[in-house]
Amino acid sequence: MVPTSYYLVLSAILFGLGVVGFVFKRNVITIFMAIELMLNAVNLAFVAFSQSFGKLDGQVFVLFVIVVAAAEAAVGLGIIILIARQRQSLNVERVDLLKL
Amino acid sequence: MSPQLIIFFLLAALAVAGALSLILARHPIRSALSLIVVMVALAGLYLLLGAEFVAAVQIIVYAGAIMVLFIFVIMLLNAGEEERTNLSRIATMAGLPLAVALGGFIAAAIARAPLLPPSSAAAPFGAASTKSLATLLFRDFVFPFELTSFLILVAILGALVLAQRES
Amino acid sequence: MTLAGGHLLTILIFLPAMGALALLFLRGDDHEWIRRLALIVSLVEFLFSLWLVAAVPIGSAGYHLQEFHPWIASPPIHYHLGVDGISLFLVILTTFLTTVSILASWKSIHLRVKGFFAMLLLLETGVVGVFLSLDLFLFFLFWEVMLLPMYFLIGIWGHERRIYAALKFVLYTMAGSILMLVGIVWLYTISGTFDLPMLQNMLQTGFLALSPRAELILFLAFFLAFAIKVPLFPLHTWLPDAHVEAPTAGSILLAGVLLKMGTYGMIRFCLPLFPNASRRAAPFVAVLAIIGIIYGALVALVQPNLKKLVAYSSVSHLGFVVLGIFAFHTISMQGAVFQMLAHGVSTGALFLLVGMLYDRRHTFDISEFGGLATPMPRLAAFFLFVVLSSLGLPMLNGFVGEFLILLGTFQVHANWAAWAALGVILSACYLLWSYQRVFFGEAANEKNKAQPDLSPREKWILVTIAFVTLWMGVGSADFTRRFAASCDAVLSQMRRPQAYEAISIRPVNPAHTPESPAPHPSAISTPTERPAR
Amino acid sequence: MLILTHLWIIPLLPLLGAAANGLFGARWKNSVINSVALGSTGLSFLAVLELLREFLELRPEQLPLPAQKYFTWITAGSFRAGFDLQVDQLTVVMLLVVTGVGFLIHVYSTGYMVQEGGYYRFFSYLNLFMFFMLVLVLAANYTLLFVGWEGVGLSSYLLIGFYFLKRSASDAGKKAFIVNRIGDFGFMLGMFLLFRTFGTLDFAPLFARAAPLPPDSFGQFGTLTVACLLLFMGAIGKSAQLPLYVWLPDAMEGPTPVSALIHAATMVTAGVYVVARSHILFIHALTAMLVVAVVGCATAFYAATIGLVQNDIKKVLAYSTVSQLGYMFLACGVGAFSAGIFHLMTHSFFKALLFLAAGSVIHSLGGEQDIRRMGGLARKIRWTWLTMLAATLAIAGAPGFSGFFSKDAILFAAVGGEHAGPWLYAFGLLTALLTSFYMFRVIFLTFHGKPRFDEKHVHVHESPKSMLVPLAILAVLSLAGGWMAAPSFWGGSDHFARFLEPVFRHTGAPEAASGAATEAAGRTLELQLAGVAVFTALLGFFVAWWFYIRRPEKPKRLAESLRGVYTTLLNKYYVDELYAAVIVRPLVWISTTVLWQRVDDRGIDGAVNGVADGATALGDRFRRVQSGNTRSYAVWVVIGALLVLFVIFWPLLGPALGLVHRTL
Amino acid sequence: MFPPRTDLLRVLPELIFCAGGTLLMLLQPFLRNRHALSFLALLSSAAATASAAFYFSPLYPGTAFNGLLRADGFSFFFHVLIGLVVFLVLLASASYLDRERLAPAEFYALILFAAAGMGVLASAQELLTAFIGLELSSISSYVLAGYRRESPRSGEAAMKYFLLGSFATAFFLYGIALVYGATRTTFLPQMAASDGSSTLVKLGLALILIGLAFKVSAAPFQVWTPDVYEGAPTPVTALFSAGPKAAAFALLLRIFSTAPADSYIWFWIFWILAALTMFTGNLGALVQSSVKRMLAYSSIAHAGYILVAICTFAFRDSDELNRSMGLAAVLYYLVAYALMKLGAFTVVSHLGGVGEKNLSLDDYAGLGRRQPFAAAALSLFLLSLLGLPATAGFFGKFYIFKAALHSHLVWLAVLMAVNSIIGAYYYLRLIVVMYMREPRPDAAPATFSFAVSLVLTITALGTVYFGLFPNSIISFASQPGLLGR
Repeated sequence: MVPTSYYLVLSAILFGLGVVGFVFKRNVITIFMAIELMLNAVNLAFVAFSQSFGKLDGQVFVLFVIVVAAAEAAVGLGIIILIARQRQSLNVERVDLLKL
Repeated sequence: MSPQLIIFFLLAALAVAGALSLILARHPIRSALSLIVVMVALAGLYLLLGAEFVAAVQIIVYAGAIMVLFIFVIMLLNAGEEERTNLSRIATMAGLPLAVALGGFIAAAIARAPLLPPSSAAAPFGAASTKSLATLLFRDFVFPFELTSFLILVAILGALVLAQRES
Repeated sequence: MTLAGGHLLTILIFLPAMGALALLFLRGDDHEWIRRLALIVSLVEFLFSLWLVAAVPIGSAGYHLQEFHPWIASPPIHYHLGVDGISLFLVILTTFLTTVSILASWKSIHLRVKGFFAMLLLLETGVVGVFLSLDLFLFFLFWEVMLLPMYFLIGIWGHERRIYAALKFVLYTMAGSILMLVGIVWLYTISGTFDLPMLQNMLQTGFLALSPRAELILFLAFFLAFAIKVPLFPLHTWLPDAHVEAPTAGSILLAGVLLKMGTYGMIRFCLPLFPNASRRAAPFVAVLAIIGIIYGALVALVQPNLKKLVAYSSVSHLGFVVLGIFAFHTISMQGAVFQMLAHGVSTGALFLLVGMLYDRRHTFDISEFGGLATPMPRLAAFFLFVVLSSLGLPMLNGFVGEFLILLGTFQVHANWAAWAALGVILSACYLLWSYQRVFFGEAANEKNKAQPDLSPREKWILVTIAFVTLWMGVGSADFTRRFAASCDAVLSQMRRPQAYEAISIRPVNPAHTPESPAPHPSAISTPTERPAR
Repeated sequence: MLILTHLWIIPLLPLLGAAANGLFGARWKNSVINSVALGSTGLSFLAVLELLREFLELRPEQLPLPAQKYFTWITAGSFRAGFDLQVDQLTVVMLLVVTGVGFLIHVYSTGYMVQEGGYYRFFSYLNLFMFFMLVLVLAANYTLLFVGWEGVGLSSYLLIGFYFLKRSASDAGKKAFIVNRIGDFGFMLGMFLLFRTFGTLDFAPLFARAAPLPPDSFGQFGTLTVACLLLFMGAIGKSAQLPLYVWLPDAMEGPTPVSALIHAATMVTAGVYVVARSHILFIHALTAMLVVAVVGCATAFYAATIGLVQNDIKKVLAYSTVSQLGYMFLACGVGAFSAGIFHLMTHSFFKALLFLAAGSVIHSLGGEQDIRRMGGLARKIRWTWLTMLAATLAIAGAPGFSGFFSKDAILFAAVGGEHAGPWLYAFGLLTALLTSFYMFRVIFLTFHGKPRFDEKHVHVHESPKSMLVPLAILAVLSLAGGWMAAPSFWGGSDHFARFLEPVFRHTGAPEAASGAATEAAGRTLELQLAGVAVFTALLGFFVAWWFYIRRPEKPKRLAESLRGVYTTLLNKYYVDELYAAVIVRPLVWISTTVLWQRVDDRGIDGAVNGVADGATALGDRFRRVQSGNTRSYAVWVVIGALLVLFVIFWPLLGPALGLVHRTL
Repeated sequence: MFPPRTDLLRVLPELIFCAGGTLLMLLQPFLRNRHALSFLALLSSAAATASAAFYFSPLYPGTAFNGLLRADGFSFFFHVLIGLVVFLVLLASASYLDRERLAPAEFYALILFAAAGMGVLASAQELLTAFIGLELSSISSYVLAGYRRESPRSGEAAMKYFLLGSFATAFFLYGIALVYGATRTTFLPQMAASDGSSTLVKLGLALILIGLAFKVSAAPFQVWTPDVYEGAPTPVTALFSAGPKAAAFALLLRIFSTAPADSYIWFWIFWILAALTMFTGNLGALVQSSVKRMLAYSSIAHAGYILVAICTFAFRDSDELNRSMGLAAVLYYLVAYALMKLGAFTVVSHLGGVGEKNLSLDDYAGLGRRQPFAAAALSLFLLSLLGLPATAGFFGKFYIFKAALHSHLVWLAVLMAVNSIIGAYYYLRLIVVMYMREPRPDAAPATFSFAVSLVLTITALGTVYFGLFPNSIISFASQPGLLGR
């Protein structure tokens, strides 16, 4: 048996890498991917807990999260397309009309 | 070391490597592919945890549908290599250490946290689990489930509104 | 409670607001009727306020004509009004000066006339409300609401740097008052009520006792707001700017009434509610007041701008009032109240006259004037009259207040009075010097030679003011009699059962020389020779 | 008992006159103004005469009369100031002087001022002055006395600045008021202290409570000493003593009748009156008495030295007034209050006369005031010359003239009085010498010798009757006025001292308290002293005669040989300059540069605006966070997350914050 | 398995919102008449608001859907508030959409869906359900922010909102996961019994807090707010400032009133967040030259004030009275704040002109004379935001002061007072510009449609009414057990 805490630490590491990715990446799409990575990390935690407790609700949550991620992806990519059309660039640092 | 543990470590390593690759890759396509690797690794872990249904959904919906959407958009926009600008002073100077610190903090806290004892009923879920999953989803959580339908409606609507060409 | 169906105070507060509302229905370019309506409203208001005199019997310290209606359930806030000897005359002063300032603006306001008079009337509502509220919350409400019309009066109808001055005025005042709000709410959380009489009662009976620290902080929260309003040195710098930039009517009301709200607040709230803290703070407050007296006078002395000069003189004069209050002596307290009224009339009149000069010459610069006594002897005469009342000539109103303040203060703190009395010398210096520069000598500037003397309207305003000035100076007892009991009540509320014994307090009883040690006790050596009171 | 029971009539009449002339005079003819002004003062004078008659008829047990309380003017707590009038012997004397001399000067003014603009204004002010002066002497408490005290100051201000187009006149008026205010500062504090000590400011109870107290011994600064010194500070201001005398010479900017009435005969003596009125307090304060005497004596001498070299006829008289007031204080200081008051009265006669005569001279020369441009006027304006000579003799102390008796009494008191001292006498005597000299200098330069004015252009003419009649009356008073007080050994009846005795009986003044044995010795001494005084006066006369008639070139040479002394005296010891340099200018400089510009503008306002600017600058920094770059924002979110986690998980933080909370 | 009637009744507002949105989508191709669409949207929002009245029927209060939701006074309050906000926003946006030539149907539908999400947030008793509600409102918001597609600013706002919002959502979600792991449940009532000092609970709640702090724009999570508020179409900004924020606060209150939180520490977090937020918002607003952006900063500041009240919730000595006072203060403030912010943004949106060009302070010069009613209304809202007595904003501050001082949070109250002064400066500056400066010669008057005037009238009257008679709200908000555990 793999201890639950292993899964949790892995999930934390993935979550942290997502944060790092968000901060580090410049391309809007990859930044969004970093968010997806974070959501995946959460899913892992849910499933791990679910298994540990012997309750299925954790898995239900994962399904919800995946749906939400899908919805976010649709809207997010729509926004990215909009941005790309307006700026001809996907670099998030170049999108800074609104500031100060 | 039990085989499960070995598989766990392999998959974990794969997932972390995928995540690192996602971060380090310059081309978005590579990042996307790396993310798919992560997802697949996670699907493997789900199997290891006995959550077959989730693992399947992970592969089909996540890796299959969502990531395809990503790649589609990358292609559509013809996104090239990432431009590593450093226009944000604070992100350049402190971004990485702080993000690492945050992740490390969370990981360390979790690693040191005493966990609740595993439930005595913590039997592997088995095949019956998908059915009970359905019961849970359509009875106990029917409200959020229905709500997600509107969420998807909104997503469609949003994508439509945002991405449609100027009339 | 038969006066005006028992709602006289409500009428007094809201009549001007109704007037302002009625003004909105007049055509904007019908200046004549706008002025007339405003004047009529203010006159009616003035007459109503005179009615109050009948309601406050001589020698009675309590609140009269009280109106008490629940307003807000949680926290319990009441629409609680009442008038006593102290607020009585302040209300009358307000209504009087509002009428005066409406008349003063008769010809000098051409832009947005309707708004101007509406603002004046709204201001009156706010100020009268402040003086008549017996609920801390209600008081605060009027206190803040009053800011707005003044803000607009300065900001829209003021002179060149009006925006700066208006903002400064409001921000300064708000800085203090928001802390007062914190204080009020805190006091509520301790006591469970906003009702002033109830609070006084609770403190008197010892039902409510504040810890020394809490009392001091609360005192400071209230005091700061009032001190800014007064203004007490070193919080005064908004005043010169506000005065210089305000239109004449604004200056009259600002100096005449608004500043009094600060000192009124000290008497009404700081002393009765926080007596021990007041005593602890008194030496510091007195020092600031004395600095203000001397400092204000010295700075006034060298002002090249006539209006600024009068503004600084207000700093000096109000320093007397604060000193009188914080001497905790019945004579000085009554003197302080009287000085509030006297200063209101005389400084209001000074600003009125300065405004008249401005109407003619469009400047406040003293060096631009000179020799004006020749073309306008009447104005010069009235100006001199007002100057004399302001510098405290006996038989005019300014003297009585200053004299009583100093006399009372001397009974308990001879050195305070001695320092403060320097202000009496200095006020003569700056007033006479400026008067000389404005009115005496040959008219060197061509523009000064052919200025018209007083118009009948101006003359009658001034005659009225002169009459009041003289009356207050000669018949001051008519006034002090009516608020003496209230002043004593304030002081007696300070002598309640001690919550703590940290500070020993000198008895504030006058004339009992043995208790209040004279600086040279050798003069009276044997107890048998103590003079009777 | 018409007037005795209705004292208010006396001051009210002039007040009505002032009000009528002030409000409506602008539209009236001069004759109407005259009748109002003269009528009111004249009636007032008549009322005083009636008062005198009624007063003398009183039986001794009816005295002292209680104060008449008309209405309460100020009341607060235990303090009450009423409009209370009282009359006693001292008041009667003062009333007579004020209304009598005042009336005469009113009469004189109708002639003197006839050419001037603002005629109505002048008389209005003059009547106003009468009102306040009468209030001052009739007042039954210090507060009301202070009303008169300040009121006469106001009238003085208005009248000095009567020619307000002239800068110097308005300056002088302002100066007079302000310097007086400095004195009033002390006076007010004195009142406060008295109230604190005795619980009242009404004369009768206050003095009754003070009388039985043991006096402060010498050098002891008890309450009474301090109170007396403070009151005396007021007297110094009002009566132009060192160091506050500076306003009086400048006050000569006013019309000459004003100088005569206010700045010679009446107002300036108010200080003496107050000291005399408060004598019960003063005799309880030996130190204060000494101060009074020394200040009086020093002023007398000091002002006389300046008077020696002044060239403006009115200035000479002004310094002479200062000097003579010093005499009066000297008298009071040595305990001879009645002598002081006596001198006050005689001085008011002859000094008013001197001023009026000088006014007549000026009038006749068309406004010339410099005695260097006069001379030889004796023939041309004979009446003026005669009357002025009479006054000069009086002030110089020629035997038989009024000044002789009063000055003699003072000098005698300075030697033999209770608090006497040889130095006081010596300087008093020296002053008498100087007085005699400078007064005759004026007489000689003005009326004798060759005319030094341009006779072609200046048409010298005698003044009209309205001016000469008052001169004549005053001359008679200067001549005869002294006899009513002449001590018995001069053949007089000593009426004056006897009359005042009830007032001053506490003082133990030599006139009243000398026993039979000492009386004989006192007479011898007094005779000797009188001899010395007459000799001094003669000496002064001869020196003046020598300098200005016999050897007119001498003074110039003397001035050259003693240039330093001369210029110092001519420039009045540079006191005005000193005050300007030490007080006025530093004050203005400090107010402008330090207080206004530094403290107010830069300090306080700078701090206020600095806080506002600081907030704006801080806001500007805060908005930098909002760089527009999403990555930065992400970092901020991370920072926030770390902050939250840090607060929660740092084990020491919780207790530490708890500690902070407790201490706050 | 059809849910029982009571369950449906208890989510009736959400159902109506969603139905309205769906209907709009369906009818959109067939209805050419914009007015009809507007009417439909308004009708559904009004009906949803009205349906909240069912909370007073005898069937209530109670839980629905197996305890996922809870219909009680608290959720009633928020449903009415959100319903009104949405109604007013819809009312005000019709003419805006006309002017900017934007498609109305999708806009309305998105707003209605967002409203449904907010409604769920207000009554959720289970974290996952809350999460879905949050996402429903957030995703709609992302789209709405970018609704002016041709404007780069709008797109940028959408992008920033989306990226950062999702980022924060991830934290929120991770927090849920950890709490679930620590307590074996995501149901708030069941969670309460758990050990609050366990690391996982603390960590999970901290992450949840981070997510919600982002939504209520508490500093330092406020970074997105100015940009998004400025870039979004102004009616949407109005919605953002009033709706989702209120809903997020509702959730925050739900969670932290029931969660097994060691309040001693949470108190300090809220303390720090409140102080930081107030200062950031006010100091930032101080230096703005765009009115819209200034108002954005000012909403940050106001979130700070609300956080002050929330502090009393977590105060270590908190008793029932403290909590109920704090809760009442928060609720009242949200109403007042919604009224004045809606009003202010509505004025701004209609003075902006085509393409929202006229947003700078200079464009407001002399407004008092050009458009006296708009200026008067805006002044009223500004004064209310400033906290002048006799306006709703004043009582808002007053109740917060009261709650704070009752919990002895003297220094926080003083900080809030200081902030009020800073705030006064920039609000007054705008008034100065409107009344005391000369108008620009080329300034064109904006016309206000009937609907917009109605919105302004309602908000203005509400601001004054609740400024004089706060009783109704306060007595409702301070009833005991409003937010039952």
